[in-house]
Amino acid sequence: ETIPVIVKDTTSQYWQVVLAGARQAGKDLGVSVPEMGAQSEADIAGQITALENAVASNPTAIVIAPTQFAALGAPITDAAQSVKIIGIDSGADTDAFTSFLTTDNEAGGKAAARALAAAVKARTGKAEGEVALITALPGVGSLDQRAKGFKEELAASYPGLKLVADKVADGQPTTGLNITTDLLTANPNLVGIFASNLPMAQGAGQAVAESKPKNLSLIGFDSDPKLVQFLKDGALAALVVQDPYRMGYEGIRTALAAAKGQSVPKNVDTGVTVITGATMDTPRAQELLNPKIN
Amino acid sequence: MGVSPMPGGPVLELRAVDKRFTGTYALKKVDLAFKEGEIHALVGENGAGKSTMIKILTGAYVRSGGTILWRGQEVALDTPQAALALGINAVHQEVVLCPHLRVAANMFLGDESTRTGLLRDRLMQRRAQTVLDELGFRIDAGMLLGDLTIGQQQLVATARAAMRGARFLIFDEPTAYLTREETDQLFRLIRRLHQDGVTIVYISHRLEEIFELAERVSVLRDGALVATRLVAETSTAELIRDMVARSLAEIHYKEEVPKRDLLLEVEGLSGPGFKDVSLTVHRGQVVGLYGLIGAGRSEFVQCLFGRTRRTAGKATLKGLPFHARTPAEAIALGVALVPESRRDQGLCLNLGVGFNLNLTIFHRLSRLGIVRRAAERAAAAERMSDMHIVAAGQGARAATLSGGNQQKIVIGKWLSHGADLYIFDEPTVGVDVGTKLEIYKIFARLLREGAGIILISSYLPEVQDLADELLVFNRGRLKSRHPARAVGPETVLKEAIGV
Amino acid sequence: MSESTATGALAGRKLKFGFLLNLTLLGLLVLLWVILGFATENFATYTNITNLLRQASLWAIIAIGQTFVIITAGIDLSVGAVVGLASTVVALLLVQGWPIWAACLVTLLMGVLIGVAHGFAIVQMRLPPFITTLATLTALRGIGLLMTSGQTIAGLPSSFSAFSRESFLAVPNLFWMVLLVAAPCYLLLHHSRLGRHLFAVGSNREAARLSGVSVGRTIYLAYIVSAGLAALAGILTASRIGIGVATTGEGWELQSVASSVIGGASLFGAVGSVIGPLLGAILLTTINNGANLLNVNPFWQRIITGGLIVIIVYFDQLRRRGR
Amino acid sequence: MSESTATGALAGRKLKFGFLLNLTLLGLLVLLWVILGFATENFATYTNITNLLRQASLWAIIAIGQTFVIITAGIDLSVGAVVGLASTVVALLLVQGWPIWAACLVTLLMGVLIGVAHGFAIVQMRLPPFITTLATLTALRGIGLLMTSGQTIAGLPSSFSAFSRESFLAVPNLFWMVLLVAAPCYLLLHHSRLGRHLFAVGSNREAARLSGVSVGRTIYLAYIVSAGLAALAGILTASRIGIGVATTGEGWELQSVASSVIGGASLFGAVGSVIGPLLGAILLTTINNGANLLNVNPFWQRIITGGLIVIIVYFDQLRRRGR
Ligand SMILES: Nc1ncnc2c1ncn2[C@@H]1O[C@H](COP(=O)(O)OP(=O)(O)OP(=O)(O)O)[C@@H](O)[C@H]1O
Ligand SMILES: Nc1ncnc2c1ncn2[C@@H]1O[C@H](COP(=O)(O)OP(=O)(O)OP(=O)(O)O)[C@@H](O)[C@H]1O
Ligand SMILES: [Mg+2]
Ligand SMILES: [Mg+2]
Repeated sequence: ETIPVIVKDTTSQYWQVVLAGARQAGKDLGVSVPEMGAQSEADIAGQITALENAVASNPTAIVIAPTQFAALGAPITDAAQSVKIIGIDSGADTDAFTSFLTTDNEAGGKAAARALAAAVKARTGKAEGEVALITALPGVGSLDQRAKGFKEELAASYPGLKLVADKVADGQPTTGLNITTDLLTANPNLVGIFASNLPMAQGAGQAVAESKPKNLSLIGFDSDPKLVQFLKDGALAALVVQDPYRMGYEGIRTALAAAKGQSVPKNVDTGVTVITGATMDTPRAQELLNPKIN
Repeated sequence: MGVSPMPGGPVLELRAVDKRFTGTYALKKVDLAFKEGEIHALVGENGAGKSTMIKILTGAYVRSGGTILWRGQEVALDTPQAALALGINAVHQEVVLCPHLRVAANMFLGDESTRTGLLRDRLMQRRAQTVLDELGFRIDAGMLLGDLTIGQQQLVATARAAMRGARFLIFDEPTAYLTREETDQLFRLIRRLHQDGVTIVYISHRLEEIFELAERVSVLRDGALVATRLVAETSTAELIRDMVARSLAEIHYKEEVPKRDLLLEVEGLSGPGFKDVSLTVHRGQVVGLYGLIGAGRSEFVQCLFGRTRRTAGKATLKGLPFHARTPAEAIALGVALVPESRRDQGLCLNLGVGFNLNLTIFHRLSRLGIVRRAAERAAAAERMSDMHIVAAGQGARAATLSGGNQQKIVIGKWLSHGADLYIFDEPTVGVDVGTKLEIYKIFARLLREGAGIILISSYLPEVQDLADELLVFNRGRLKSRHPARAVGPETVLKEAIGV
Repeated sequence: MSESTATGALAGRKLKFGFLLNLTLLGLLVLLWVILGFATENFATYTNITNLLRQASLWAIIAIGQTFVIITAGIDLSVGAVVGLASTVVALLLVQGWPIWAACLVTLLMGVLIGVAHGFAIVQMRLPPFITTLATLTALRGIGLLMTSGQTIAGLPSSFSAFSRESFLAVPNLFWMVLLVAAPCYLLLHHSRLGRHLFAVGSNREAARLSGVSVGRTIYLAYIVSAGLAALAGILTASRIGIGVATTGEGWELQSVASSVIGGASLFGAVGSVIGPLLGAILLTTINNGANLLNVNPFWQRIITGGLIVIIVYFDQLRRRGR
Repeated sequence: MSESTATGALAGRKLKFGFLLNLTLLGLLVLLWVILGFATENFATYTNITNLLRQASLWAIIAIGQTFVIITAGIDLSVGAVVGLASTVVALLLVQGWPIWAACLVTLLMGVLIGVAHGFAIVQMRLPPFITTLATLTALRGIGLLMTSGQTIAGLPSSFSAFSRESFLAVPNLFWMVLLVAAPCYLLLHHSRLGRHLFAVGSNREAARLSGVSVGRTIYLAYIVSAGLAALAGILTASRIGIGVATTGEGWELQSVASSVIGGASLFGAVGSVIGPLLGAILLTTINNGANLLNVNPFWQRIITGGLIVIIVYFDQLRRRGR
């Protein structure tokens, strides 16, 4: 039995954790799990290609994390006519998913805004001042949703926090680093930055660790050992983390169950968790921060 | 054959040397011995294999078969380094130097002088300048090679070969772009090297030069060695017979065509490199331009042809004002230019012979923008046989042709196109005697058909023979004009050099 | 252009390599297909082959345009950005209710204008093609992102998206588009006067100019074809992914140059064909497709792709050199 | 090739443009700095200038290496991938407890070996540089990802990361590295035999060969310098971001070529310098830095970058043509 898992970008840490979960599920359940995906989250056509290739190989079921909501809709609907499709991580414009396990990225952005406000308040006494947002790449669905959630929550609940810079980089941690140093130079009064994915948090964290601005709180999204270190050192105020490992694992398990005709839940929210320096030593936080990868 | 060289014994010996290119033999079982210290001339028609032999001797090509002996020892001679190590140097037919480097850097290329690993540029420049000055070549060693005219580049190549202290020096048509003055300087150089005991191989299509310089002469035909003769015991006629296996009545050929109505009138034209030039060309007339290297002849005709901007003066062609801003305009008005540098300005080297020949007439060969293959082939085939262009076929890349055959293509494409005024800038450079005759006949044909010709040549006998009127250029200005055959070479030379 | 094969002399060598040397790129491609057909269950199925053709189509179209530019000894790094911009423009127009034909026409026209701008910078301002098109690559992406505020444009008419999913006579529409493009391009490049001039300009600009070729116009033509075809590829991309995204087509510039060079074009100009980039694009797609079907680890997939490119181009060069 | 200056005739024109034409790239850069100094509060601060230099350093180092290759009429598309691979390799070694000097040495050696591999493919196998380095670009990324399973490598010794943060004599260490690289590269390129041969090979390969220049060795040298410097940039990147990431340096290949060409190098070979790419890299960085300080919308930023590149190269070309 074969259940391919198609992720958005095989080269990023986050998706490697998803794949690790899927791999473990494959081992536990005795199915083969080919790992596929595009080479950048912006490569929509590449993911459609991967999906078509997966369908062509006559699999038992397919697990996919759609790169883009509208674009993957029709291809998934098409594919679902011949094989059961399980969606993970992000949505697509289709009702053909047999089951759907996601992080709500908009909710993630909102959680980040709340975490930022709390951190700013803890540091300066009030949730007020200038804040900035750094997005890794333009045109990536999940990042756009995080940005949207973040801005909405700021506007709705924290009128004192003013978004003064909304930057879009090129996906490179070095660019995240450069943008952050420039932001700190241009806006000495900055109290908060939200770096909305892993490479941006890596770069921004490094810049903050270097210059140690007094009043700045930095919020990252997703995690790796470096960010955990930053969290420990206080360069990062908080991390918003998803549960990619579980998404991968449950994706495969659900797919197998669905293929065998068992009934599976239509929607599962795998949720986001905010982890701060204070909460990082709890067992759940440790599980999320240090997923076992093989 | 002794191990130690006898004076006058063979220094370099080819035994059954072959060179094959895809499909064709460029050299066939050539046996030839060059004696220590002699001046040995090599002659033959275009494509006979002269340059190929030189390239084998300098390690530029690897031979396909046969052996080469250097002072009796068999040598591999498979890389340029191997040849240079033996002291074999050459001035190649096509200038092979680096246009982006300075003259001095080119002269020292591969043999740079350094101290603690760093280049001694000033020293090299001084030395290079000294050599150039000693040879009487008026070239600044600090110039970029690419800024020199092709003739000057040829002089740099010559100076470089002389400077390298070679023991075996090859000149492949060194005088092709040189005027009599520079040719004399070159000959003085060659004689001096000869006295120093350097063995010299000299290739030229100008047979009188061979009689002036060489001791022995070898004739190649179709890649095979036909004969080696003592210069003192042979004649032009005999050499030509060896080369072409038929006898040519005459080398210089001029048909008297009556001068007709006025075709081109230029008044006070100035542009980059020349100033205040006035002349007239009539239909049926050849106007010859003579001058030293850098005298401004090429610059003048290129400006006329719309390649460069004119800064003053006016011209009329066929009675109408003539001011071409691009070559395309000049061509449309009935002017054709055969440029002096076939590699840089004349040929698409990595495209086919047929393509190059048809480049000017694709509009005629096409219907509704689509080129008719059959017409294309037919036109190229006709031109190739008309001009006796030797090539592996229409598809053979122009780069693979011998120098003379390349020149025929550059001329051929304009014959296909047709024009009222033809400008030939050094048209017979690197062209063998037979072909030269053909080109002269072409001139006559064009004149009879009512065209006018401007002929630039650094080969004074040629201009004097062919031109009706001879204009002498000196440092960018028109110095004098004569009825061509009414003036002595000494006068012309003096005017060309005159300060 | 073509070089004849050596005769006789190298027979010993030929025997050893003979079977490989006579393979052209097409041969290598077929070989790869046969191997994949045997190695995997699903390669040689109708679904997979149509998928493969669909995937190759977009790359093939821009690679053909790129080849026109490369033949003039230039390079067009903006094709990927033009794809992205065209996909946004056509999507924006369609969403605003323009009829499909009009939206496509306007988008193609935009492509042509971009080509004209390239021509102007290269011919009139005498900028190097590499810098010109690198600058437009950057700027056009910015324009696309600005027009959409970085958002994707969804809600295209379903008939528009359906086009790229459907087939005609069992061949995917997208591949029909390739053929529709390749045929006139073939005529233009190999059988027309303008095509001859492209080669002449690429081989020796000065000689071409002195022979009366309008060098400027020829260069304009090359960049217009390239940008126009990239715009077409952008429209088809929008149809294929059902949305307009300004960032789509990232990295396609290098892919298209690679397809073209694998297909035998030389970056020094005057060497290239229409069939070459087509085969090059199919080859690159086949490598991806095969690796997916063979379930090769995506990291290994890159290593293998790199290796295969080297090997294939090496053998193709050997053949070309005719020894 | 190069064109000599016209005298007299164009005087009128000269007067009009005179003040612009005498500006070199350096002049344009200074102009940009002055404008930014007035337009923003923070540009002309010590912190910002050191930041800017730090940011420019990595690009400058690979751009210098790229220039060596470009001078031989080649191109090295793999530099970005080498940066990524080197950052992973040095990080992996450091995490395993190797001393810093040993880890750096091994990584640099790896860079040299990559250069040798490029030389082999280009000289011995006679593959086009574009294809060769595109293939290694793909493959090296794969190798880096494979070595790390796509993970980032954290936990580098703090003294290693500190290096790129610190300054010496008020100049950031990273920029000292640039100077440390530029000085020998300058000597090598402009004052050594090998450098002379690089230009000769790029200008006329056949002429160089016939003059006894070892063309193969010269080409090896260029690619070794390029890959070696890219590996150095990779080490410095790891130090700067404090982690090893196989995908870092993506797109830097085009940035480095752009820096080099903006700095006056020609992709047709034989034209280029060491100072050129340095200025080119600083220029590109200044544009980014300035846009960030001015808080320009990131999409506009791309458009402005594209526009500025065209304008600057245009004026630089005007000056170069000397009219
Ligand atoms: N690289 C090559 N590839 C294929 N054929 C070649 C190549 N070089 C030379 N030839 C062929 O070899 C033959 C001899 O050419 P070569 O240049 O030696 O003639 P040549 O005697 O020097 O003539 P010319 O007087 O015109 O310079 C010609 O037929 C030419 O086409
Ligand atoms: N663009 C230019 N601006 C100013 N002077 C130039 C320019 N191009 C060439 N020259 C100079 O003009 C002079 C005339 O060169 P030209 O090539 O016309 O001479 P020529 O008489 O044809 O000699 P040759 O036998 O070398 O062809 C040379 O000294 C050359 O350096
Ligand atoms: Mg010859
Ligand atoms: Mg001349």
